Amino acid sequence: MSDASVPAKPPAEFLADGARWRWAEIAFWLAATLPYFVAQDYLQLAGQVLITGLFAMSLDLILGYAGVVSLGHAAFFGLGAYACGVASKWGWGEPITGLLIGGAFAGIVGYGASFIVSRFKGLALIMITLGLNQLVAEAANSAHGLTGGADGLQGVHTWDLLGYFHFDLYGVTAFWYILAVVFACFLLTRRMVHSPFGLALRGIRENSTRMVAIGAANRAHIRKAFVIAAFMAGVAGALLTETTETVSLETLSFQRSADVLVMLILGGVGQLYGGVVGAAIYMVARDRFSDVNPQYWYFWIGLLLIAVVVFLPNGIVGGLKKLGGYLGRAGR
Amino acid sequence: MKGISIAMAGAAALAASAAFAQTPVKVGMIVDYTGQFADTGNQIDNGYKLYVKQHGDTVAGRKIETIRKDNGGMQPDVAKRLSQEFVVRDKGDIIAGFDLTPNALAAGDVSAEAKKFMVVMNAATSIITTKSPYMTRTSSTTPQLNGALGTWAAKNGIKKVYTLVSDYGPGLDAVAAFTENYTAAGGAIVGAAKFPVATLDFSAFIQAAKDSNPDAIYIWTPGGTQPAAIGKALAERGVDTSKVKILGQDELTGVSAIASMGDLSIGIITAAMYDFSHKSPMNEKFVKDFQDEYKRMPDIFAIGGYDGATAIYKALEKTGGKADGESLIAAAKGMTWESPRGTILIDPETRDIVQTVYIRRVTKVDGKLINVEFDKVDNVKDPVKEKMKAAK
Amino acid sequence: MIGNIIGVLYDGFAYGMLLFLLSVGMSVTLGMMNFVNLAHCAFAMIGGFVTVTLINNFGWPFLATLPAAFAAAAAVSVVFERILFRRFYRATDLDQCLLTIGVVFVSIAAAAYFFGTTQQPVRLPDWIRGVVAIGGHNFGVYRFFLIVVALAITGALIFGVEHTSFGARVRAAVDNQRMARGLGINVDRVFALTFALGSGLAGLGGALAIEVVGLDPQFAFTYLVYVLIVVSLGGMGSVGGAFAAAVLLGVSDTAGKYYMPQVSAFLIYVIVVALLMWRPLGLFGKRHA
Amino acid sequence: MTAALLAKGLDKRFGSLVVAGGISFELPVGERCALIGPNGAGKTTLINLLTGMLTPDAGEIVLNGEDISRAPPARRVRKGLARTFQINSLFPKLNPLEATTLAVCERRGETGDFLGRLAARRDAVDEAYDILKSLRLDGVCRRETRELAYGQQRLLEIALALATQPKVLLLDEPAAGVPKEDSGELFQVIDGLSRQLTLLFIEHDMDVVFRFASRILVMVGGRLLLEGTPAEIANDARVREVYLGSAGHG
Repeated sequence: MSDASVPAKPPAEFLADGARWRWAEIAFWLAATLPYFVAQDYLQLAGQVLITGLFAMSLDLILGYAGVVSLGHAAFFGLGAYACGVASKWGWGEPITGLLIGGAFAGIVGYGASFIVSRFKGLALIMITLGLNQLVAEAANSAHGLTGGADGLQGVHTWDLLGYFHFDLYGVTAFWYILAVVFACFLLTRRMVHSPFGLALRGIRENSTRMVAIGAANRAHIRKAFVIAAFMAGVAGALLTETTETVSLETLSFQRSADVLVMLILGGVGQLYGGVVGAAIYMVARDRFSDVNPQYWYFWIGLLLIAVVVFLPNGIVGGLKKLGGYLGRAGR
Repeated sequence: MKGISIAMAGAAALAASAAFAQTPVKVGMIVDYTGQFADTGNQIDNGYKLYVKQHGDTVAGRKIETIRKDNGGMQPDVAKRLSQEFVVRDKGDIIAGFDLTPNALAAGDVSAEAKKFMVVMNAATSIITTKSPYMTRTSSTTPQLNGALGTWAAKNGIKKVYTLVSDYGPGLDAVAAFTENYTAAGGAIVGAAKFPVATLDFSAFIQAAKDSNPDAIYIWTPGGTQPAAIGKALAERGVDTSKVKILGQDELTGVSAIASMGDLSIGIITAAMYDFSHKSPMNEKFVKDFQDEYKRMPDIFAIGGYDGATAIYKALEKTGGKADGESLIAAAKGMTWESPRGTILIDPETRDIVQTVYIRRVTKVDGKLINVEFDKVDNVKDPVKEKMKAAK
Repeated sequence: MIGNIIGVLYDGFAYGMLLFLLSVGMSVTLGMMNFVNLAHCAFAMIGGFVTVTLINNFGWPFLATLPAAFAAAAAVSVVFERILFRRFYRATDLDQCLLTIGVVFVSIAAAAYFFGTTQQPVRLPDWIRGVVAIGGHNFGVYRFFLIVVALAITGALIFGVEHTSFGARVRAAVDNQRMARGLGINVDRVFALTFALGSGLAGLGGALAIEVVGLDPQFAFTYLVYVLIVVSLGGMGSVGGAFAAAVLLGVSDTAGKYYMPQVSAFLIYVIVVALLMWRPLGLFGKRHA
Repeated sequence: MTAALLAKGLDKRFGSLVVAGGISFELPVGERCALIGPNGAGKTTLINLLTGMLTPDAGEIVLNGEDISRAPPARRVRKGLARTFQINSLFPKLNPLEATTLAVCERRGETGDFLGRLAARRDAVDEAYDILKSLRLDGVCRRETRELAYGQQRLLEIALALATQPKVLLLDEPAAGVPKEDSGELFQVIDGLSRQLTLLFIEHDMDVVFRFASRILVMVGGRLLLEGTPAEIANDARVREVYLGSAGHG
């Protein structure tokens, strides 16, 4: 197709193309419901994969779209988890408002942090986010009275969803609830990626100097993205609290920050689906490997990561897209 | 939804009991096989495996099938999922393992809801067993050991103690239990410090403790790298264990801790429920078998796993192979047996172990460093639950 | 209390020296070669396990194992560099992270498989474990040994980079690869040797660390954070910066534990955040053209 | 009538190196001013000072009567001072339409909208498209920037600057790297820009400078040597000596 044959439709339509739903996307979300129909035994795993996927997606918003590398994103996941858990312990276990409590708390803290984060980049940014994360984790550890310290928060109880659906042992309610929340957050993210704001974030990632030269308020954009990402991470943390009725210091740990970064890069950065796909591949692989080999599964996961870098430099989603491109051309 | 799920669980249990003669009893071993606490998890499993090896994998006509799952660290959400999956996906019967408190607490919910027998083999916070009425514990609780140590210290001429503990739940429980019993029996605390969980170099803490001139320094640390690092700091700061006593819980002078401390560990006094040097024919056989199998010494984690397996086998024998939570916990309550650590009893009220706490001192015997038992406190119950009972 | 300042400084300085040995190689590979090697501490771990094995299974004296630890870590790292890492010098930072984290995972599993999950016990000769009392203060001999080794290496490194032809080639290769190639410098080999040197020092650090902080398969991960802190605070690629940052971290961590145990866990991270906010490129960082 | 852009006594030094020394000049509205000087004369530095990417040690910058000396770079752009880069500084993975729309939306303050669809901003997209069309980039506006021909990327540099609706546009060697035969065409496009727009452009090709500039500033060693009309500059002995002499002509 030659560029001269650009049709006479209004230019805005050109930009609408990118935002259009693809068949592969619809298939992806339909496939996300499959655990319920074909693998009921794996609902708990599927639920936690989705939660981690949401967490990774929130990281992608700042890393993949605004180019802010954070090694401290678990701080917001954990803050959301604790806020929701503490509310539940104090007698408010309603799940949907619980999510908002978790998200809002993480978002407010994220707002404060955003003033620091938006000023730095590179290794300094990575280490500052890591440092802030560790400070939050230590604070939570010190506040035994509020958080339960290393034993984890006790007394979390989630009410029935909409007053009717009990969170059952089989994870059926939890699965559908998580899927619905994650999908809603995905829609929000997708919308955002294709909004003027999303375009500005991509601009910052691509070339922040040039953004300044077209008059963009980069820091304000980054702050906003950071707050939204913190909110979504908080929602993911709250989801974990509600569906497992546990909260521990691990939700705030450096380990979790690093894991989610690994999953996101594995799935593919800045491609909308990278987070969810990366979380799914990583966690399912971990589940299978550790089932076969509980002591040495790290070995196989390590090999998987190396293989992905060697063979799929843009992560799994990037690789699939490329593959799709080849197939598409071959089919023509 | 609730009704349905309970009915389903019930139906599953019914189906299981009808066909139990043919089907194996499934035990889900959920511990940390990887990560910071991997050694603990692996030793628990070693103890468990040894018992199964010694006694065969069939009990009361039913085969024991063990499904191993890696908790991978302090991750209660994972612990909960793994135990749910074990119950739902694997149709498991007995939830076992648990080296860490948060993980055990989270799995306790599953035990309670699914009515599954659960055997905690290490996690030591008192409240764990209150999470599920189907749960027992074959290790010890932190206050049990440290409370006993506090009483013993006050009665044995130690007048001033400086306490130094890891700044998280178990450490705080330990120092609270120690301090309470110690001061109640007339001792004085001359200083107290908490060190961060991730501390790797202890020289500054030890120096501060030494500077307060106590009769003894009480130290509590979880296992891992820390005991060895503390030992090194003690030696380096010139703490003479014949003048300033070092008191602690078993982990402080664990096998690998002593090995890396060398002679520096001589004189450290610890309270423990078990040590491989315990003198009894049963323990000697246990240690020999363990060494043959794993080329290393058993430790408190291994004994927790070993006695956990014992509890499972003996309870199944009593129920004639019935593996539902109600029957097994009923069978387990009040059960008593001879363990390598001595005779122990599952308290029918708290489902925790009632046992002897040994007071040991690291001594060189035939060129080897051993925790030599020189005193003991018999029939120790978990003090926290005693208090809870008294409060009612 | 005042008297102990000397002791705290001494201990902190020694701890800092350990951190320096572990970190300096990563600072060089990151700053000069632009390669994010998160597997750096895995190479340090190799050094540790070599020392443990040689002492416990072959009865080598401790001192003799140190060159072996250096050599083993350097050799293994150079194999990785030639086969794997070299191909990713131009990849994105994120891909480099994923690749080297993969190597860390593999190394943790391999260490657990071959050596078990237990803390590795090592008995050092008594002369090095002792304490010398000078003016009422106790000074650990081992720490003195650490300080001497680290200072000697720092001196050699600075001299090597500034005053030898190899150092000149490294600087040239790093400043401008294309021009260096034009001058007939074998850039590949220079990079490989630099990489091996950095990893070898980490291996030496790993061997020396056992006595202070122990060794188990998690080492590759546990120390990564400390190493990253030293590298970022010092400024990427700066040997002197890494030295200063390691001393700062070692002393402040030790002093924090001694004087303010209640807040010491916060202290180093407060320092990290505050220092980097003040100097984002680190104490001795230079802006890369 | 106030000047479109006024600089007064701009100073900047890095250590002992003076990169800008007491630079003062004034650009009337609609002026097409060329900034010339040998390599290292400090021309790009001057642009960086004017746009705020470097902070001057002393001096004042006034844009349409408003002192912008303290304003951060992005605010200067929003007040109407835009620039292009000597070495392409674009958004490699955005297409020209996206990139230009982004600049338009930034100017209109629409980029804060994170829930609306970009495609719904018809006015902004149309405006961006028109700019691209005027620069003959409409045909490639859906290709990723990194795939464009070099000359097209140079034009996109200008398009992005235009999208900010500048009153003063600073062009840093717009034809850098473009073959000589094409650079005339590029300057034709530049020359066709609105007469309300004030231009300051750095250029080495004296043919181009004398053809398109209405005024010329000559910089040497961080200082303004002289300014004047093309005719005055061409006949100045000093210029011949320091600039034309050293840089050669053609």
